[in-house]
Amino acid sequence: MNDLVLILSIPIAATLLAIFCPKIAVLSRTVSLALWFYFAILVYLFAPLFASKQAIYLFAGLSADRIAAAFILLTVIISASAITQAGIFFEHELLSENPAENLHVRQFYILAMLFLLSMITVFFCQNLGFLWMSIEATTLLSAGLVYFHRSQNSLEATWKYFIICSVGIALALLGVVLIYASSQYACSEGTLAIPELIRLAGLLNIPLFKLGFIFAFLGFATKSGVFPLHSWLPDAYSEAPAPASAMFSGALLNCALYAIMRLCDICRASGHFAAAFSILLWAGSITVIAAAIFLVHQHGIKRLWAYSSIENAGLMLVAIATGSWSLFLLQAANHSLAKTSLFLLSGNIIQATGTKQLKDIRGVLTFCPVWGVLLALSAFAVTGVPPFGVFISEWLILNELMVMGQFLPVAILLAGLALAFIAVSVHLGQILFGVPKKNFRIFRPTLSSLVPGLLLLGSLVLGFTVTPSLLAVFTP
Amino acid sequence: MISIIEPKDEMELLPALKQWLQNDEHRLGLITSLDGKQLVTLLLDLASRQAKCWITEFAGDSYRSFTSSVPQAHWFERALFDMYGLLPKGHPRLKPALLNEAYSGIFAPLRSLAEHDEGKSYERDLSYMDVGGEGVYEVPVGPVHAGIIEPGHFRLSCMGERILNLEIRLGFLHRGVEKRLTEVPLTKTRFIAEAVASDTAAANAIASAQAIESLAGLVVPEKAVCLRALALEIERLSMHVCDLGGMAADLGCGAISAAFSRLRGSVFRLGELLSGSRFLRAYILPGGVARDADRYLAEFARTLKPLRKELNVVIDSFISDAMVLERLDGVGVLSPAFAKEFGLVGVAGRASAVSYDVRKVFQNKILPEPRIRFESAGDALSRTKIRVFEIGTSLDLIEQLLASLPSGPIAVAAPELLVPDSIAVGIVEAFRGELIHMISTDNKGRIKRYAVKDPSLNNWTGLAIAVRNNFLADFPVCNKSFGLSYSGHDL
Amino acid sequence: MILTSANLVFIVTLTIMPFLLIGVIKKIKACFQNRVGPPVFQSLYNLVKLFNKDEILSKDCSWIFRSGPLISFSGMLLLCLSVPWLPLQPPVPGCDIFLFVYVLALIRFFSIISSIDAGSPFSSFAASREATLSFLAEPAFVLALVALGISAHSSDLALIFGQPIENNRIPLSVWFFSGLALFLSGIVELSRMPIDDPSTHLELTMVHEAMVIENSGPNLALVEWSYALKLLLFFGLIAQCFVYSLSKIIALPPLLLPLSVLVVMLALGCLTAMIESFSVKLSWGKNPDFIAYAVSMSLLSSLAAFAMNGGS
Amino acid sequence: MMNEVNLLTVTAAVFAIMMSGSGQSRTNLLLYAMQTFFIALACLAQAEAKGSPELYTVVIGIIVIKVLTVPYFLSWLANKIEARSDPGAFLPIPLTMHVSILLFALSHFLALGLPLFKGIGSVASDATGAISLLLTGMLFMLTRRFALGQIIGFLTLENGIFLFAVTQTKGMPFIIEMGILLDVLVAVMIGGLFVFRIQKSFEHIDVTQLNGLKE
Repeated sequence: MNDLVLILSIPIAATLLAIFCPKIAVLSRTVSLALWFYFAILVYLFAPLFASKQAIYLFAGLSADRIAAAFILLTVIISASAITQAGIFFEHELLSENPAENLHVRQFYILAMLFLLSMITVFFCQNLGFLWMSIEATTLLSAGLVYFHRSQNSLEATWKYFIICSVGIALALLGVVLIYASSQYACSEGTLAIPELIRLAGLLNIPLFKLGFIFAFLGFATKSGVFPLHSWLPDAYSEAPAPASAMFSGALLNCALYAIMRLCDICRASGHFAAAFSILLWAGSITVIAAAIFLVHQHGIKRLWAYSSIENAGLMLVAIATGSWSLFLLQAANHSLAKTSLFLLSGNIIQATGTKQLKDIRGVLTFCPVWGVLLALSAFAVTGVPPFGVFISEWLILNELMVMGQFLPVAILLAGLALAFIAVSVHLGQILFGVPKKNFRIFRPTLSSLVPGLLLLGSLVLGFTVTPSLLAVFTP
Repeated sequence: MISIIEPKDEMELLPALKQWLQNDEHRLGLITSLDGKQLVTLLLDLASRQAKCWITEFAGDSYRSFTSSVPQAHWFERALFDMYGLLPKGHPRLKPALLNEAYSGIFAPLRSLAEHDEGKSYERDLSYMDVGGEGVYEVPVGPVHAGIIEPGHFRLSCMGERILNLEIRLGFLHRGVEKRLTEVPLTKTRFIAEAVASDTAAANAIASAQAIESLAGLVVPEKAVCLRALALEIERLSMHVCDLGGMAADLGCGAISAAFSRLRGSVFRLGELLSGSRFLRAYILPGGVARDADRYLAEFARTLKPLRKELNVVIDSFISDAMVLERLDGVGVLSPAFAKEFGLVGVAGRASAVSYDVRKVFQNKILPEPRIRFESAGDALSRTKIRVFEIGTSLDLIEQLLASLPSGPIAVAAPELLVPDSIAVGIVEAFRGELIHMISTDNKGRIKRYAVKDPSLNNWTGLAIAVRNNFLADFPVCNKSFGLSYSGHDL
Repeated sequence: MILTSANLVFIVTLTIMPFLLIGVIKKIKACFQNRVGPPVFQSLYNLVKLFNKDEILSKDCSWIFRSGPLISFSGMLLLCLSVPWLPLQPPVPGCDIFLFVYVLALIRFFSIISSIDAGSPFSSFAASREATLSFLAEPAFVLALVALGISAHSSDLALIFGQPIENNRIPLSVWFFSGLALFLSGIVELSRMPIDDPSTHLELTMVHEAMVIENSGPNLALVEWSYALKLLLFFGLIAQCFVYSLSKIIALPPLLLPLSVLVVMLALGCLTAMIESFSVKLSWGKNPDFIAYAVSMSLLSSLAAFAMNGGS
Repeated sequence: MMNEVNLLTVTAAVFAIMMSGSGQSRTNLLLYAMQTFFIALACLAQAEAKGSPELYTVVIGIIVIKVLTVPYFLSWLANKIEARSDPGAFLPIPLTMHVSILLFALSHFLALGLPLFKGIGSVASDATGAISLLLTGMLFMLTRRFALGQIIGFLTLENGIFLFAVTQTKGMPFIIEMGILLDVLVAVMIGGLFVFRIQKSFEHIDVTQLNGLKE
């Protein structure tokens, strides 16, 4: 119970602060400090987990094992980084030509904190029903974040995000219901608790369970932007303010995929992983190649990274398909760190240039070398260039697939990754070089590069330190 | 009010009129003639609250038509041709407006007898517009209709169920009212005037009284002004309720229609309490009103309260019915541009973004100001909405008037002599819109010419345009939503 | 034809019920309008009055105009005698669904051409409207009957409706949806609100009333009478559908059946009156939307018929 | 008992079909409320059959939230933004109704053909009703022009899933049923808010015209 209070404390305190504190400067500093403090608390909370204990029990149906704890820490790091950067972002936003309203910024903080809380809840859920509800809650709470700019475009993006994800999540509910129905063959009352389902996996009604899995997968895949259910994602990522995009890409994506992973847990226990394996593998591979193809023709800088996120979602699906949760975690962590850095830097650049259009952003390297270098490094990190972490995880995934003898998906993935690398490099070249427009308004170049730089450093560290033995910690 | 008289040369009349109408604060009141030898153009200046008459003398029986440049003049020119045999040269479609086939070509009611003796004849073109094309057929409706309504002939050219063109022919109720008004003694004028259109009795009587009072230099006591306004609002209320009921009947909501009919009876009761006549007849006279209603005011207020409540219930159930809304939405659209061009007035005007309301401009300053609302969709729904809104306004005004009824005499002695050689106008916002009575006196102070412009005169054209491209079966709904008068038009 | 007690009931209801139905509808509508309304059998008195009146004929019309009402009356009478609109075996046996539909079509054809023959512009465009509406509504009507036929494995109306109540094998859903479809298409066929307002006086919006605008005297009486019979026929069929679907839930004694059909017919009259008091006549362009509901109901009915047939 | 549930679910599905045949926002909402009311009745019948006291609470929740609050809120919204009748997007609206009948037939075969529920004892036609609601809801979302219509379609779809959960399982855990209800309520409120914003910002709620972000 104490743990529950600890976990709830900081986000709720920050929400209350955002409700009652009209001063944005005070608010942003306090909230970002609080989040880093929150991170420290969580590390303290989860430390015993990695040392010995099996799971942290929170409340009925809410508990965290090691992998969940790792995801929670990752989510909090990403959110803390995004919120820290948001302080600078809004400072600039409030000084710009058509400044955001004070109230809207506070609403942003309120929603972001509740959104963070709902994402953390996702990882704690040990019950499919709760899992579904918290994923739905992430949609409902984050819709307001996309609408931050109050423009027609942001409204359109919000509406698409809201309606498509709601329908997707509704399908996931159908899946949950079907799984529940299948569990009634195993025990008379039926159950939605994941550990129970794993325990009874052998007794489930398999056709029903498979159907349920497919629907749940479809629902959560919509939420994670898997091709062809991705249409909302580039719009929402592109229209949301940069810190929110970073949270979407760095944290929310993981939530939905984590839910799929949870389903696979049950699947594996039931001994029918093969079907799920091929679904995930092919969905993932096709998503990777499709996203890579979309990457070639992009006009908006944030849409570019959005499609890159879709590509990485595909990779993570493949990672789940390999059955190695630690691989999934690794890929997720690497992607989140590098992508968050990218989105935050892009936010800086968009604020400085006043445009999201790739064709209008030129010569970043000239007018702000720090941003330019970091942007280039982050982009390379995301596309999997050594020595960054993504390279290691992608390599491990491909290696695993090769071991399994899945050569065609490997070929598709390789093609997709290569194409994505080329596309991103070409776009990157155009962003970095060339003659910048006159009216750039650079804003605190060093301070605004701090968080992305640190994230990038994290990615680099992951790239150097990950060893199979370290990964083994997460293998249940 | 006495209008300013300005002579205008025939050549400069049209440009001057065009320029006058360019200002949004200016309106064309009416165009007529005194004895067939001149044109009288009555103009209203809403900003300075003045009326102005341009008198254009011309020789012979014809003048240059304005219709092509000032479309709202076309009905006046047709009426002039009917009444005086004055030929507008270059009028695009000169058809009879006030007379029908029954009148022979040599008859022009307002011409003096001497001229008729000369044997002049005025060829009237009685043909209907021929709409060509394969599959186009004509549906003649009226003048005798299946229900108990006034006579009017509608020639609908249709393509399938769509109306391509509507030609309206009126004049079946021509009674020679204007002529008669110049013949009766002054004390009897008011009875004829309020019979111009009996559903607008109070408004007509007030307009007539206003014109006569201006010519006699009478100042009406404040109490009489308020009582008149009360009568006017009661009339508006009763007719709007009646029109809504008619609309409900046309849509097929029998129950709602019956409820409106019943409530209209209660409104009549208000009229009876005020004036002694359910139809507000013989109540308003030059100099004041005929009866002091002080004794009945308590009961008046008692009747009003439940009436308002019941009206709200019935109106709500009518206007918030999704099927009613759907049925009226987009039917009979009259665009604001057309409404402005044809000088629409009243409910139909306000539904098409013409915000003109006589009460805002010309009414006595001691009266409470009405709330005015206008819509810009111009369809049957917005006309109905305006009507509903005006019911609320009328009820408010009635309450305000009752609360602040001044004391004092209700009338001053009726006039016997009028100012010679002048023109006076009475302008009233009747329930259909701007109603004008214009009286011109001769050199002995007798009424020489009494012209009435009913609001329907402006609005009939609006109906003809609004029904285009609508379903044939929607015509009654369009017609009802305009709610125009036949007898007010056929003077 | 032997005068059995069943036939006696049949004949009595045939002569009284149509006027009663019309009277009840008018009475209830009047009630909603706070009026007393005409006497219940006013339409019967009107008929007598009309038969005693002279007939006025347009000089342009031919024998077709005169014969139209006659044909529709005799056709309607024939149908009433051969279709089991009370669940009693009709005096004239062997009425097939398709015969029924064709006789109705024949009647409609003659009433349309006779109204065109009158030469009045109103009756002509009303005829065109009538043709359009029945063209749209007929599929629903036929499909609903066919669905019943499929379930009953027979196209004989006497067999469909006249089956003994205990072992009636048409399922509830088919009865119910067919009943709804028949009711909705009946509203169209009988020119009632919200398709056509029978109490309107507006020439331009009328359908049925405008079609017969030129008829007068005995000619009009025949039209009115055949309309009354048509009302009886449709309400009879619809009422049976609902009674049979009710009988699937509550066990009805077979003897009560004719009585309950009559009661349901009157209830349908009340329903019609209520619809007519409170609904709004649809815009001409919205009529297909309304008829689509009738078609949907008949589709559902035939769907149910197929599904249940496959099951049994 | 089961037979009653069957009748109720099919009635709910028929209401959904009728709903898809109307372009009137108010009629849609009324029919949605009717449809949900019948789902609540089906739920009640299940509660009696299963003797589960928790289901009774769920029934009350459905009636309060989905039969009363949500349609009332949405019709208030429709009134406020004057979104009266939807012209329909890809199919004429009457045709939508006919397509949804075909979907009803399809769901009948799906319900028969799927490897479902043989062991539990519920009737397959309950699944027909539920699947039909789901498909009709989707069709509704696809064929409506108004953002409001999309919300109504989504609600119908959700009704289908809910009905499925109630009839094809032995009752979902109580807390989850209530959580779903609450989620729906919040989703409708947020959706309504955005519809209102769309109306204010674009001066229409035609979602087929929301294509500013297409590249």
